[in-house]
Amino acid sequence: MTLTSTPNVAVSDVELYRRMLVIRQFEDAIQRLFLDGEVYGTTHLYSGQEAVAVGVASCLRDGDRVAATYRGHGAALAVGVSVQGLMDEMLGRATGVCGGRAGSMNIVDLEHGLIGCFGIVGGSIAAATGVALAFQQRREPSVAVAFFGDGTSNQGYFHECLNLAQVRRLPLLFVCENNLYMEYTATDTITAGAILDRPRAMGIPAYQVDGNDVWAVQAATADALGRARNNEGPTFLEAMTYRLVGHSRSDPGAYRRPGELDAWTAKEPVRVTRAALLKRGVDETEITAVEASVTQELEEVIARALQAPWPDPATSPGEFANGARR
Amino acid sequence: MTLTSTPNVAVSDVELYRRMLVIRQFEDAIQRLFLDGEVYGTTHLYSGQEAVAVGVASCLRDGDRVAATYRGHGAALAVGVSVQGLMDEMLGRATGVCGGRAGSMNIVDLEHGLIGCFGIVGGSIAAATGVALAFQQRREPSVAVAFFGDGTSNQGYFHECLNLAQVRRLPLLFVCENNLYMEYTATDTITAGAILDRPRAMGIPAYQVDGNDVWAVQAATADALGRARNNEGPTFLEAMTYRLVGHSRSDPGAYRRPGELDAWTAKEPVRVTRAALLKRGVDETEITAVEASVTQELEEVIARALQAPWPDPATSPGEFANGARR
Amino acid sequence: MSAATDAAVEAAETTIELRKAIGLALDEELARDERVIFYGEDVAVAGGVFAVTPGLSERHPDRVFDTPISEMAMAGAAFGAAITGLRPVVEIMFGDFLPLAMDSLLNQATKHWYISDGQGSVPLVIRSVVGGGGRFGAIHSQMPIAWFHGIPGLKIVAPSNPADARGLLKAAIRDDNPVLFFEHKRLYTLKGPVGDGEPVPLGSAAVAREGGDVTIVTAMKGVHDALAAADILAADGIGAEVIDVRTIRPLDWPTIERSVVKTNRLIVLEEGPLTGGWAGEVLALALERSLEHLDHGSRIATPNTPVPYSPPLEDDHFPGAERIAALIKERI
Amino acid sequence: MSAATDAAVEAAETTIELRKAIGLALDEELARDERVIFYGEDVAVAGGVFAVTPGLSERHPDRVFDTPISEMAMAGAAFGAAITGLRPVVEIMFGDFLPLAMDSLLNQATKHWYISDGQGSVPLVIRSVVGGGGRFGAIHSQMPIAWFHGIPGLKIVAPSNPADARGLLKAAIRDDNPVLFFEHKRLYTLKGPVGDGEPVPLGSAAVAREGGDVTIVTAMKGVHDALAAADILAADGIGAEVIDVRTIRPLDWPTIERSVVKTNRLIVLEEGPLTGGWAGEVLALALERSLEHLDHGSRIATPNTPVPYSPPLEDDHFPGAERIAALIKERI
Ligand SMILES: Cc1ncc(C[n+]2csc(CCOP(=O)(O)OP(=O)(O)O)c2C)c(N)n1
Ligand SMILES: Cc1ncc(C[n+]2csc(CCOP(=O)(O)OP(=O)(O)O)c2C)c(N)n1
Ligand SMILES: [Mg+2]
Ligand SMILES: [Mg+2]
Repeated sequence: MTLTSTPNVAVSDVELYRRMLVIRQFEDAIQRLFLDGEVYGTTHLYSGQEAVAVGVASCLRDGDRVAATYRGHGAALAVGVSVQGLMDEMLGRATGVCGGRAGSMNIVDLEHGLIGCFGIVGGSIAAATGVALAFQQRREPSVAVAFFGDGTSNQGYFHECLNLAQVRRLPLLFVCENNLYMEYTATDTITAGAILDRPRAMGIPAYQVDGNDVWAVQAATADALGRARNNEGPTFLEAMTYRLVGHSRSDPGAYRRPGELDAWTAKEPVRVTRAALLKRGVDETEITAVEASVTQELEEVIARALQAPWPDPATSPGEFANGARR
Repeated sequence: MTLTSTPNVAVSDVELYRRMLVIRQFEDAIQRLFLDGEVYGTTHLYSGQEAVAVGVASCLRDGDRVAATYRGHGAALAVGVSVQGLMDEMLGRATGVCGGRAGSMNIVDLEHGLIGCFGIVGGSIAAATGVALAFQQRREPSVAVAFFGDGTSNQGYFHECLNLAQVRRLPLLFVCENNLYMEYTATDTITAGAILDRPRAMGIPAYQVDGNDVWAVQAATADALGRARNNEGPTFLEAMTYRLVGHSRSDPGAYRRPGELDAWTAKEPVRVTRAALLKRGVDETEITAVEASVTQELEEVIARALQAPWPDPATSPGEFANGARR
Repeated sequence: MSAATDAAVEAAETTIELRKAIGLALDEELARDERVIFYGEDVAVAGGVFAVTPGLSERHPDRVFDTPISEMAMAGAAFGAAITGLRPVVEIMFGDFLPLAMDSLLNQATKHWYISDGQGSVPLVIRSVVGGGGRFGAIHSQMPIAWFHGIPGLKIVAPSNPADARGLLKAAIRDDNPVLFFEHKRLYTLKGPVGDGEPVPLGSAAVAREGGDVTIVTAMKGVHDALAAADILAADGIGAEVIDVRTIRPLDWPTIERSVVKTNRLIVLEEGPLTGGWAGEVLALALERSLEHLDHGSRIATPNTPVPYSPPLEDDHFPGAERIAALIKERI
Repeated sequence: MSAATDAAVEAAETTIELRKAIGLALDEELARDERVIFYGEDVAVAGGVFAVTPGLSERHPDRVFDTPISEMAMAGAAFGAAITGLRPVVEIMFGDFLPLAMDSLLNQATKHWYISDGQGSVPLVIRSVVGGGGRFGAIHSQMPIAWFHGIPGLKIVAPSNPADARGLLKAAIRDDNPVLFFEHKRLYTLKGPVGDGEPVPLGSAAVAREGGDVTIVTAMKGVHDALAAADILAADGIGAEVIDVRTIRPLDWPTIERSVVKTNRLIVLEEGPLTGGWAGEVLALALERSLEHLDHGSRIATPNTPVPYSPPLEDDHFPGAERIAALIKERI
């Protein structure tokens, strides 16, 4: 059983949990590997927000496409990018999903519907808007999903694309992951009014969901995708969540309000989902078996990644495309 | 009595009318001169929207600053730019307010508080935001005014600057002149929701006014300026109006809905204001005297402009500034 | 020659305005390939503010549409649409507005092919009207080439006549890479043969006039100024060879080199501020690759200031044929 | 020399990291002139994502503040503030994001002086971190000089060491024109003398090393690579003169020319894609003005592709001292 096997079909509760756990453990591994000098530059981890990507992706079908951000490992794994391919990419290896050319902030995996992890705040929104335009033009019942953060709601792309999407009734789902901060600044201190009122001012159906509740995210997403496939236009979800780790590897973390991290740790999605599974009657041995298998999978993935070959500069795709290379 | 004499003090009703008339006749003259080959390139006339600029400007004080658009003759004249200087600029003469270097779309007259007529849609908003920032930083009780059109509400600057202005409670007045069209496209066909709901989503006080009623504009402006001077932050006015002429000189005009032009012509501000003056008991002879004097002023202005010297390329201010030249 | 070929040749020689040639190329590509879409501000119902695209939205109602004033979204959406199987053509009305569309071109469209390690290409075209001489003032008269010239993965097309405009636009639309397609406002009403309608390969220069004494490399309106200057020079017995680069990037260096080897003197005529323009790139290549053949190399460009409005100022800003000829005589 | 002067000289030789030198210059200018304000994303409370500006908001609480992620508004507002009596310094975090701030720089800030016919100047500075080698991938490793190089009225500053960074930033803040101030991420922790704190005039190059056989013109991190390459060349008996241009625009051509007249061989080393970069401008000037002195002129730059992430790919992308030395030996 791999993460990639079932993103587009009905997903069991345990499988949702497993996917969240893969992301969490992946991010923990990246953090370690970064400190070991095996991952380079900078990384923006998704730890704490897993329920959003997993909940959204669990509703997607083949043909749907996702635009994620520099904080994109979660979305990538959730849509089915190979754990090995992503890990190899983080380690800069030739076997990485982008041959080592992209790195953490720029992953693309078209085969799994991931059109990009956009390093420019707002870039994911614009790109997804164009994907939705293509779907609509081709009368294809697919949906584009744009992931982005709370801080992104103050940027030009956000405004222009929401308007364009609504005017043209594009099949588009805006997923605003509100983790309260843009980097080290509390978003409410630099944002006028409530984010949700912005799509609403344009007549876009807009809902807040508990972003740590994978089923809540799933339900809201299913609804929105139905509307989109039905030519009813875009939907905006604000998923309330929290980043348990630093914004990026150099984050001082001093900005967190007292008690905030503890409060959110208590309701962090992996823990919450595990508890819910037990409450829903899932046998704890099944859960621990899944946990053990994820841990083992990650260990194997890391071991293979560390042995994977480095890319050769001579394999550059070059400046200009001439059809798709692979 | 010139237009420039009183923009910053209480303005009589007749004077308001006179200013509107100056603008209308100025624009009519530009149209003629354009056809005569004396004005070049393109022009965007303000005919039909006069009550907005005149109403707003009648409330301004020395030190306040205005950012206008490529459709800027009205705002320029309303804040007190010399009719002669503006006309000379249109004719490309050395005696123009920018020495002939700017032309219709780019007028600057700092002495009269006009920081620019911005050729880029949204540019006026950003510039005025910075002016307001400077006023606030210097604890100066002045206000910045941004003029822009309905179509501009779909652009990135609009969104980013509204947010920044509200977050920092900048002394800023947004004047959205809603003339129903962005060039040849009806704005409601490419705009999601009502424009006013956008500032409101950010908590910015936002009001619609009859943009053809100079007193309504004046009242709303006075209110907004009071708030701004009182450190209460920005206000957004949507002034409903109509452009009686083409968007620019090459406008086919085919987009107007049937009967629309007639309906708006019936309530165009010069006509409406004249009728109101009579109703308010102003003697018609006083009005006709004003009309005659404006006509004569414009004739003299044009005659002088046509005799004014051409600029000499050797007088270029050059690439780089070193302090202000004049 | 068969009657059919005759007819084709005759058809190709029908004259047409450059703006009509562009409308024609768009129409042909929209008809040929249903992946092509075209959008912009006032391009559909109104047919474009320079009347370049009238009728297209009637003939291709689902694939030609008007947008809000949202240049960031328009360019960003073109990227998303291009990687999802369409071939979008976007009009950003004036080239002066292109900075608003630049981020997604620079950071998405031209990077996707490389950073995805060749997973997908990005076939999109952005068209804009550019250039001075129209009395439009500083913010509607610029030549944006310099701002985009240093972006790997971006092709830049700059036609000088109707047939090239048609053929180059078709090639641009069929190209698998992001392409900036510039249309000079002073050339829109220029008439010339409509051409055979075949795509003109991007990266192939044309020798617009042969001559043995000096090479003038230029593009767009510069070609016409250079040809007129060449006439003047010819009267003085100086043979000027005029090369129309047609695409700025990729640049057809071999055609330039052949000429420089022959004339030993290189003038690059650029509409745009002297410093940081594409003429500098041509001189740099000449220095790097043909130093031994060079007796002279220099640029004729516009001053390092904004474009002024007033006629005498604007006319002075842009060197015309006489000034160009005089400068060349002075220098070589 | 007096004791006071001694102390000043000693103080100037205190070493400091480049990022600290920038923070120091900002602090000094904020203290010196209350018209100076400084804003950006995470620059105030957090002190900047590269820890360049810690403490500034405590020391100048009213004039240093954090903004939303609104690059268009930040740059546009800087223009409005600059013409209303302030001297804003804005941090656009990564240079890669500068296209979002470009429109107002290009169409407002750099045009106002000229189109207003000299009514008012626009004293603003935009600071950004730039450059590769940090494993940040294609969208956080670019060198934006090429995108802005062709804009009249804009100054572009590119320091290579702490003292210059401090002096140039002070000059930039005191300058009456829009200035782009670039900080190389690989130089932030470089240590060097803090300097005397005097402004370094914009447009004056520095000869970083003297030599008689070849001139290497470069900037920023390139200076360090060139100096290391010069060491290697010296071992082979080749004397390389290294010129640190310090500002790309205006460019100090006389200093370059003096060197070229001496060495007859010119190499321009640019971090940034070969095509359309500022190195081309330097070669063009050399060809136009010093052809008779030139035995060789060429560029060493980075490939025409995005910057890759993986260490072996990124290391290959940027030529180091050895490769630079080898290329120079090969070419001259
Ligand atoms: C246009 C742009 N400006 C600034 C940045 C630097 N930056 C990277 S992430 C980030 C914060 C984004 O905040 P938010 O949208 O809330 O997303 P989060 O990181 O919290 O997931 C910033 C400012 C950027 N990448 N792009
Ligand atoms: C960024 C930008 N995009 C497009 C244009 C071209 N343009 C000039 S005016 C205009 C319409 C603006 O409409 P609106 O805001 O309603 O103002 P109005 O002209 O009606 O006063 C457009 C699209 C421009 N000047 N700037
Ligand atoms: Mg956030
Ligand atoms: Mg309008």
